[in-house]
Amino acid sequence: MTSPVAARRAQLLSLSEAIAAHVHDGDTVALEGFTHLIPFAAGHEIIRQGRRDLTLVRMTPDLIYDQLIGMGCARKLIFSWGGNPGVGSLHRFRDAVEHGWPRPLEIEEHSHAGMAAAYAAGAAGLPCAILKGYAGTDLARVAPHVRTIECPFTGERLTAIPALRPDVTIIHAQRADRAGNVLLEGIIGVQKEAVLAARRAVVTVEELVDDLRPPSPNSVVLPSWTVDAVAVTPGGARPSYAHGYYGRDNAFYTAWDGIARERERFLAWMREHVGGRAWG
Amino acid sequence: MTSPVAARRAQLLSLSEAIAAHVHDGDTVALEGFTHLIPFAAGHEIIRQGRRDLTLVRMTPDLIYDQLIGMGCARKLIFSWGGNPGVGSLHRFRDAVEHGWPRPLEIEEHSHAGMAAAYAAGAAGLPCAILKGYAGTDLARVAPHVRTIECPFTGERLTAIPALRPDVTIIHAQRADRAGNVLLEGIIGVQKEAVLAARRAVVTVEELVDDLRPPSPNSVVLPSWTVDAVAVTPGGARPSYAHGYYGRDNAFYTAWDGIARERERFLAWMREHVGGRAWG
Amino acid sequence: MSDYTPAEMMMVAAARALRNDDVCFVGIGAPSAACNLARLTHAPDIVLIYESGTIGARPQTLPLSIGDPELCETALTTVPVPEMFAYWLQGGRITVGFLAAAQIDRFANINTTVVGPYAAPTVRLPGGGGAPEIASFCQRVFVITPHERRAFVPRVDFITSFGFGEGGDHRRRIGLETEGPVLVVTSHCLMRPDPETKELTVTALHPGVTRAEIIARTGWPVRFADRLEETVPPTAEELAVLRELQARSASGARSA
Amino acid sequence: MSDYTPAEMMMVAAARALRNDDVCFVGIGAPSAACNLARLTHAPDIVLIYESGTIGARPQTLPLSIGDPELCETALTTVPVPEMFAYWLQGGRITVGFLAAAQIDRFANINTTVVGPYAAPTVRLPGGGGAPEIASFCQRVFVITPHERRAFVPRVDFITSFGFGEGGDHRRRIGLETEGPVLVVTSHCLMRPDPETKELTVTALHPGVTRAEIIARTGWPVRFADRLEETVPPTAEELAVLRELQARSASGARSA
Repeated sequence: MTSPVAARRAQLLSLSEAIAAHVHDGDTVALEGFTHLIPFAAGHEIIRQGRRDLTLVRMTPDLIYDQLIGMGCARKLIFSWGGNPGVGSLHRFRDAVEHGWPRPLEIEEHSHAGMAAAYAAGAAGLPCAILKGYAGTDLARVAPHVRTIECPFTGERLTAIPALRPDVTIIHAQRADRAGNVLLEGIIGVQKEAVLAARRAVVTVEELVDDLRPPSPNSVVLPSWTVDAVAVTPGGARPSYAHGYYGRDNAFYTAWDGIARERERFLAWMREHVGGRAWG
Repeated sequence: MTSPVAARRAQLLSLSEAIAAHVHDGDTVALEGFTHLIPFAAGHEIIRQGRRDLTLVRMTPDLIYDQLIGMGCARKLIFSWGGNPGVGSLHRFRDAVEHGWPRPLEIEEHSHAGMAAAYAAGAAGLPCAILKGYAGTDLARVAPHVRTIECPFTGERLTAIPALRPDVTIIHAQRADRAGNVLLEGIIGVQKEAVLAARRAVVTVEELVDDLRPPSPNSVVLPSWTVDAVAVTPGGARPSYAHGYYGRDNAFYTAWDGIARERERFLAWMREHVGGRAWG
Repeated sequence: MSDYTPAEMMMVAAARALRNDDVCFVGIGAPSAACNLARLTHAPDIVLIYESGTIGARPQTLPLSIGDPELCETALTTVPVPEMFAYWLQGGRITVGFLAAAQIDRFANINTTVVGPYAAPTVRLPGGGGAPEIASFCQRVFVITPHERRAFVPRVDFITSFGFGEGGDHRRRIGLETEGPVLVVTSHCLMRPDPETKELTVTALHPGVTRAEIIARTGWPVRFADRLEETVPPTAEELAVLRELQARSASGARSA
Repeated sequence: MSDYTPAEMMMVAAARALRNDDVCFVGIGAPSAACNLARLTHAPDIVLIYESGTIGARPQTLPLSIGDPELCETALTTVPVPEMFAYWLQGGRITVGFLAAAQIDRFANINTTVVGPYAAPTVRLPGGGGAPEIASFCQRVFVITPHERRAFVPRVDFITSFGFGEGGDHRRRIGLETEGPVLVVTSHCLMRPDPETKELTVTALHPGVTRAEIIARTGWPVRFADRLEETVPPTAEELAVLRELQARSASGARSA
């Protein structure tokens, strides 16, 4: 009589075991982390395991989705801002949208406000989110997933967005305890919502500890029973960063513009760095 | 050209100055704090200043609203659970609803889920909140403020509640810095939402400090420009508690049942303790 | 085997219904006692959630309020109240919710709002609080309440928390996917809904309790299961742990 | 007075438009440079908010991303991203929002989504991110962008962020209560919307810039204010602080 919710407890797995167990071809997969704690190592493992036809979900695709898209893992992208922060374009994302290379990429585009609200609605078990956004924009005109709804009290017209419910959400966190409880701190972005909105959740962590030592009663902790797998993956967010562990590799983000601009150089770089380890 | 928002910065006032400046007869007033950090001292100052015709808003009216109602300050109560936690009835609240003493009390009743969502909608500048709650309840039948709305994607019928927008919200916090930034920690309840939903905000604090020393980047901090007045009021939450400063006076909560049961004893107690200081 | 009160039998029986892998939304009073008794006996890993936002609380004393300091100090984490109701309760993460009742009817609908008409009540009760959504969104609901005739009524004056409505598939018809009140633990017996009609049926009598007593204490012609069981009396360990817990709590309540 | 580039003039002019009591929603690049320049010169109390959730950040270097570690380390507080957009931006707490533009038209509508048709773009740009709601919910919007003819177009290919739409009271008609893009700071001039038509009008030329240059760099028959002002050139202090800030940031960007 016990529900699946109760039986659920995080398993301690290797990264490759965790990806093999929880990410399948055709899945809707969210790798979240708002500039901070981006789960690069997990994304590379997805590439190494050759997953295909994924619907990739991320507010800011960032370099990790440029890599997944360029390696042909994705059939669709759900996103709200697709650039290299402070540098410029994501060339592999552009090549897929502009020229269908290596394969056509369907897109479902949001604003940050809309996409954050859609994750929150998913976490709350609601079918949609309401907000006041998208006023006067062409996105509201071209996007079938942006609709209007009327406030039953004021008659005000509001925007409705369907809730996001990924098959699996993957995040990187600072640490987990041996029971599988996870702690993140610093810029916490939309990770809690993305994990709670998903059917399955995988968390890579910098280290496994006996005591999470939450710095306050209100730091972001995800209980073991909201997570399916924890994989210890030191440096798993590089070239993004892990607050309190290592800094953001801004130089690499800048260098990526040159690496990703041409298909051949991109493929060579991926072969060399993701076939093996990506960053020393 | 600067908006009122920008000009706003918390003023350091005495408690009596803060209440005199920001709480007026007929106002809709929320004193929040979910069992923790209940702003008793501020409530007593409202009683001492003889405010009338208030619409009182609080998820759990608790002893402080039992006192305000019993002293005739309120014409209406917006709430979601009106008991003495772990003890029983709020006798002054019951007397007002059952017998109109000392004056009739209009009520607008919610569930916790609905009222918390209504505060969050107010903080987000939305006219209403949507949730899946109130299914099959008679509250949905008798309450005009509980309506249904249809998801434009799934057709699912959802519950809509109007946003709460108090004229003034009053909370008690652990500390403020000299710029008027406020920090609370422990059980944080609905205070952030209640403050951000209100037109004006008053915060009583245990102490004024040079550095808030937030225990983590993610503790609840209300910037000075979201608050109108800060009043240093040590012990301002007693007989509720202030995490890290003093404990909950459970014995007083238990004793209140006897104090408040009869009108005369209640009035005598209030004269003696709130005319002067309430708790030593 | 030591002597015990009907209230103790009730809390022990409720505690036994909890499993080590349950995630419980806990109310104050008997529910909190039952959940912490379970945690301190057969269910050490049970997750206790209080609506004040504390997740994984492990109090050593029974809190008087759902927001006592010890809950936050011993919790794995504490979240804001709007998040608790949106992400955790409505989000469907809770396996068992406990409810107490001022009135409960034959279809396990619960009233904690008013006795008499809503607009002019003879008794104004505290109201719903977290209960209406606990009844909707927890996978299963356990009701725990003393067995008195004024509480077990044919029809509640006000449906604060929806049980099985008018019975049968009423929950499904209004879109509820959870199981609802699958167990009612009273001071005198255990009741479970009939699989078809959903009418509450006595499935076990506590030791020494007669059918006649249950009939006398129940405001509708109460039905009994064909295979009526007798509740196993509290063990010495269960009583010792429960009494210790309550003794610690009482002294806590006396101190400022 | 020392020599300076058009980009430096642009950032200095934007910084000057900020007030000490402003609460700014800051984008990366020129907006971040302008806001931090203001903070380090005439507006020490200005509140800088980055969409990553950092409120009251006081970085010593210019962040490359809106989520660089220094933003969180120096912030008064950091909130979750959904809260940032719901409670802080949509909640109407921001006085000034900065936007950059790939394309901007005569009514200050901004395109950062596509060049060409949306379904088959010739150039796919990053998209909206926070911009659509910054344009709707900040009290005022400042646009900061180099003055090039390919950017200043008669009509944008795609309205990512709504300015004044088709002009006049279009904002009010679609329910927007904020002022919208009240200032466009370019490398060559300042533009402000006409009080009636809301068409962008040149109100000040940067030192040494001619009307002919502006006309040549603007894709529509641009109008000039009757009382056309000349921007005060950057002071030695403004340039020193700006260059120091950028030097620190460049070295930061090189290091891992």
